[in-house]
Amino acid sequence: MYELQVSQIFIFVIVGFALPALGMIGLAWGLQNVLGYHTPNPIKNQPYECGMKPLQEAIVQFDVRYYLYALLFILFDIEVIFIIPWALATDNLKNIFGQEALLLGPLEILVFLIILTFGLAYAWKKGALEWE
Amino acid sequence: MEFVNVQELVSTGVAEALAFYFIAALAITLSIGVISDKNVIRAGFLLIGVFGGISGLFFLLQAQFIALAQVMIYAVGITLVVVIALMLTNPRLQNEEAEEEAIASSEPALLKFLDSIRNGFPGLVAWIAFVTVYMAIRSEHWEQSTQTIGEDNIAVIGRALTTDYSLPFEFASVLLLAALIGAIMLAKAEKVEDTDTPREGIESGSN
Amino acid sequence: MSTEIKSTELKTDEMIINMGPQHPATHGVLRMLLTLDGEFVKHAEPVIGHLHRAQEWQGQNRTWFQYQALIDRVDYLSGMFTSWAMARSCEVLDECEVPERAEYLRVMVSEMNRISSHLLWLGTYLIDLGAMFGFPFYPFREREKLLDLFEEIAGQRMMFNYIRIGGVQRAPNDAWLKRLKAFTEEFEDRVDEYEAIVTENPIFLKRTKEIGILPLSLAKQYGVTGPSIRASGTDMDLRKTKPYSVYPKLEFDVHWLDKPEGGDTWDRYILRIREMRESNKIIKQCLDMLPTEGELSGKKQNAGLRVKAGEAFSSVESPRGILGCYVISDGKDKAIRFRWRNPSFCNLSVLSELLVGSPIADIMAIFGSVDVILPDVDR
Amino acid sequence: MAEEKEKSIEKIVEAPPEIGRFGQFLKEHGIASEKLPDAAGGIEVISLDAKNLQSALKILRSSEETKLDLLITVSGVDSRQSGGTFDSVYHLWSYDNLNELVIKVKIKADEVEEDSLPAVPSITNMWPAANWHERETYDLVGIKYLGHPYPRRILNPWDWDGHPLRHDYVQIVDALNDKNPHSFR
Amino acid sequence: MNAAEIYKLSRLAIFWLSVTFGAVWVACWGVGVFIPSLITGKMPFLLQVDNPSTTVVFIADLLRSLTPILSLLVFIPINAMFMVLFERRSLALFTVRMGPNRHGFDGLAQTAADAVKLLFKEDITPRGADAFMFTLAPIIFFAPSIFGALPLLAAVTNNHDLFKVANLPTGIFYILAAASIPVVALVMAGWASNNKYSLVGGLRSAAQAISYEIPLVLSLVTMCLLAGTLDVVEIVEQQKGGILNWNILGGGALSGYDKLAPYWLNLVDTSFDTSAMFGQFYPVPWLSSIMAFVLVICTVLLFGLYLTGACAEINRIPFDLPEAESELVSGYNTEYSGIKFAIFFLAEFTNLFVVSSIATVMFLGGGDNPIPKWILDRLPLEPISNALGSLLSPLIKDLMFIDPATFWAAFWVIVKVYSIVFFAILVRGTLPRFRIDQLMDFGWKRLIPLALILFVVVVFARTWVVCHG
Repeated sequence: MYELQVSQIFIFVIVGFALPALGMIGLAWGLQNVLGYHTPNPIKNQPYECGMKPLQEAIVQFDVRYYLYALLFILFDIEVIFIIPWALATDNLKNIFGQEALLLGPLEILVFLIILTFGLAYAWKKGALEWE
Repeated sequence: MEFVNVQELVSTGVAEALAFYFIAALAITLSIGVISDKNVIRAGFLLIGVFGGISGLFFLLQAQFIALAQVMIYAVGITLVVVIALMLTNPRLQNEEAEEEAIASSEPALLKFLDSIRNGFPGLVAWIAFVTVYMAIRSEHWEQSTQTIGEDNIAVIGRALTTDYSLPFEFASVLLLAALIGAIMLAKAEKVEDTDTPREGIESGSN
Repeated sequence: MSTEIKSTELKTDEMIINMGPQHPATHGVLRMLLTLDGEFVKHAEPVIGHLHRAQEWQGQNRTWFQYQALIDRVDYLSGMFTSWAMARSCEVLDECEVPERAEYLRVMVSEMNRISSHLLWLGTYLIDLGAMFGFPFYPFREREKLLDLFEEIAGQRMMFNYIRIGGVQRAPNDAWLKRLKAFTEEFEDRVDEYEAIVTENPIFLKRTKEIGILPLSLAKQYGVTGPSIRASGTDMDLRKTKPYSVYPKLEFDVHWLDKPEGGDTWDRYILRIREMRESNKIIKQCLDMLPTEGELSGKKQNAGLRVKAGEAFSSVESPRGILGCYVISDGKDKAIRFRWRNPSFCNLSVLSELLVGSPIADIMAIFGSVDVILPDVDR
Repeated sequence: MAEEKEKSIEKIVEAPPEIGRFGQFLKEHGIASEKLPDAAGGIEVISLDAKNLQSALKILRSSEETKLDLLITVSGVDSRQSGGTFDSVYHLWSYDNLNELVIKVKIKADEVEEDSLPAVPSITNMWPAANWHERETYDLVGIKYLGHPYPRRILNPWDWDGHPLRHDYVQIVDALNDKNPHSFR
Repeated sequence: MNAAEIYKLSRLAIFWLSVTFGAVWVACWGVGVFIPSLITGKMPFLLQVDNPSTTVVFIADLLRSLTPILSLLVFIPINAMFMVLFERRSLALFTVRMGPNRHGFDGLAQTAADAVKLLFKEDITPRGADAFMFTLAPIIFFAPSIFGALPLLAAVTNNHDLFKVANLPTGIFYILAAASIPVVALVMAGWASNNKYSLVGGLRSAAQAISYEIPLVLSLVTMCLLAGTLDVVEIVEQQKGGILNWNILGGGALSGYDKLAPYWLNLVDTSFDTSAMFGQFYPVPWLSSIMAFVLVICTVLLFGLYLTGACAEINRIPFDLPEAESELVSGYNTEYSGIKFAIFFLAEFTNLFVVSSIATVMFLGGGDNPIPKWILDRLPLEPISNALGSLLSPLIKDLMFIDPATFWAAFWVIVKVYSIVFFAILVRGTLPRFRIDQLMDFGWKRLIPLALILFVVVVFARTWVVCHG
């Protein structure tokens, strides 16, 4: 059953990508070429800039701000991914009376999060979260 | 309503093998695309395919957790960081490089040879690294595990994290903290004030 | 690789971008040339003229009677005021008496027009802020009622041609007055409604507070008038400072904010809201004081309309500021020169100063808050 | 009707001899001005030499007495038919008091050389508001403002021929149906 | 409110919902049940085959296993058409306008006409655009909405046999991973268009989506912590039995009260000793009760957090900055036209549906009816259902026409999902748009700390309460 699901998902992923691709090829190229809808010309193909000729190429050396957010995102994403297996080990969370472990699991994740919260606080203080 | 035949087909491993070769071919093609594409940003975007393929391989190995983490962190996060970082590069530099190449091709033979050595050096290092890793993998005798994988293997990881590996788990957070501080230090480096040249007037009727 | 990274290495290119003329949010056809550093404006330059209809040229080439039907189109949202400015110029020049009843009617319809103009501004301003489908149509609901009233009294919903040289075009009937009265009675509640949705909305506050600050000195240099400058710390309103028509007989307040360091976009918003309430008050008073009998026009309305020779400049307080009309006549059937002083034209020129340093997202918030009508700019 | 017209034309010709309030003020500060007939409503109109414009405006604007700090418009008038001049007209108001003044700078049309435009000093350095007004006057009436930071057309396309508000303007090209032969568009 | 307009809106909703789900049902039943049964001879009165050949059985199985993806393929376009029309008419209702009311009967076919128009529009690739990436971007944007939502299918159809196969043990994690992919496509679209507005829009969307993904994921992980599993079918299973068991109310923290309520209300045998049972759920009575209510507050907040994050993730107002038309014209899809634009459009509305379904499954009990079981038991429903059952039995038994369990589950899911969709439209009809820096501030300085705090509180509160997991 388990193997079946995985291979099924695999098929779904392929279908998911193939379908819009095929649809686009079929409709955008096939249909439009057959019906003669595809009549590009220089003015039509000009990138849209509110009706004026673009003054400059669009691809320029761009902003540094997004970069920092992306870095922070990866770090927090890794953190979340560490949390997930921990959260699923429900033994961690049995009430204290049924277990000898005495809140060990919660305390562990608390320490983990506190250390990372320092990171967030540092970023906050350093102005890394400001959109200057 | 049992799925007799489809399941049989899958469990024979034929489909699995086919899927493996398909994904592996995809990942390798795309990674070659990544290193050979002239346009760095497009090369960055191709990374999503490479990481996606690797994630597919993990899926086939039934390591769903790692496969999905691969998608979330690498295929999305790392790709975005790489692409955004590449947008910080100057697109005009590529054209300049092409010009430099054109100049280089008119140089004397000896210089050209030295240049080719210089340019080939990173490739050489990569090859050496690849061969080393390959040899290491081949020299190890890998046993085939007969253990079946439980459906709650993520919970198993979680349990391990709280019992046997709780210290590494905490260290992971310290590592993340260090990485975070490092990232902020790098990106928020002291800014030197621009000495801006006065703006040239834009012709209002220029087109 | 540490703190020694020079920002020159990671410097971003300037991006020069056209915003408009065909942009969904530029209220018509304004073109702005923006030089961006990342998402922030380094330099902004409004480029106008896309909507130029040669209104001044037409003034020189049309008879007085023809031209007075055209000028509502200068500022199509407040046509009463353009008509009134021209009528006043010509009347001053002509030394022509305007009957009292006509004056009351003029004040009444103009204030109605001020309300309808501000209502439209309110709706579109919220669209500028991204409340694309929600609130904008509530002001339009009230505006619709006003336009119905205009349609009945002037025969037109926007290009009224109601205020004529010497008086007004026609008198309202009792049913009309009754409807207007009903409108004024419920309008106060409607404004409360808008305020309940908008004024204290946290996102609205975030988007409008502390942006687009227009210091008083800068505003004076650029000749900014109307609610935009009253938000920055002067009480200049022609209805009070240089009273005309029957305004001296009416009781109303001119709202302004004592903020020499500059009013932000929210201040400009709140002033317009308050102005609508004041206009409503004025209409109520006019309804009470309007003479039931009397002349409507001090001048005959026909194709032979002439204005005495000489020159005159008269202005009215339009919803956007001082709307002036400079007219030179030689007594013949056409004017020598018509020159319009449009509030939008002057208010728009300050935009290049206001926008510098603000992010792209604020461009429309600031631009919308100075309330510019492009036909009024380009004529 | 005809009598009336006669009378009103006379009104323009007959300049009242005495000097006005602002004329007196300028005279005290050593700037000569000429009193023109009042505009309707009794607003004082004075005429200045082009060379005196900047200094006069500076005084009128900064002095506590006049404080004419609101530049309403700068307009150009082609009055070659009536007076043989191009007028650059400045309407000045005050934000704080009720002062009003109209200043005219008259450039004699016959002193302007062929193929060149009448020139008046720009006041953009004093009032940024004048920037667009002067550009518009240049565009439509064809008066050049010396020292203007950006002396381009503003309302008409940049390659437009002629100045439409001059009384002798003839549109060379049908703008809707024909293309301007000089256009680079 | 205008009664006639509300009537028109509900008529529209009922019409399109029946079209949408009717089509899906016909496709699923036809391919998953009818044809396989027909060719393998399981249709009792149509065709009798004693021993179907292996090929025939294989084909039948293949058809059945393709049912989930087929249902999505049928569902996505029709649903998008419905949602666009629904949104337009609802907004018209909120803003005292008419809305589309021409095409078809009173505007019912408006979006169908739009769709046809879009498919036949010319496909333009702007000059200087990277044609390959320009074409790839909509594909990458759209694909996750097809394969990403699959595990939900099993959950919302009450684990129907045909959809069982779509379920995964890592269900919600899989959905989240798939849902994070489209961001890359937006940046790709923005970059490949060679248009400044697109570029800024694409990068903005990246910054926004990655900032709001963390609180979004954290809120769902917290719910998984309460449930003890990532499997969406299991999560729905846990929540069965009425509103008190739903995850939005403490993730099962109230299930003790739910169980004991009939005893306290003297609906059943009063001699039952409730305190012992209470102790099972709430080990330290007073502390556990407090903690149960702390959990309730936390989960309600988490629900809000999820909705906020989801709104930002799928670029809905007030977080629709990547395509803020008053700034960026249309953001990343400015240059797109024809079929490529249609694919972007389709995926956006599908994403709205998917995030609403996730909210339904994770917080609102999936296909569970809101009435607590102990009330439902006391209602005289049995005779009615028996009568209906005997009436419909030929359909159910022989043709396998309707499966009552699936039908009611799907019904409640539809009600809940479209309520959330309606709420999203209402928000769109009311709020202005944030500015990008305010948006990032809100994400990083408010939502992420809030999510972390809620997580820790839930972790500790849960140790005193017996929850589902």
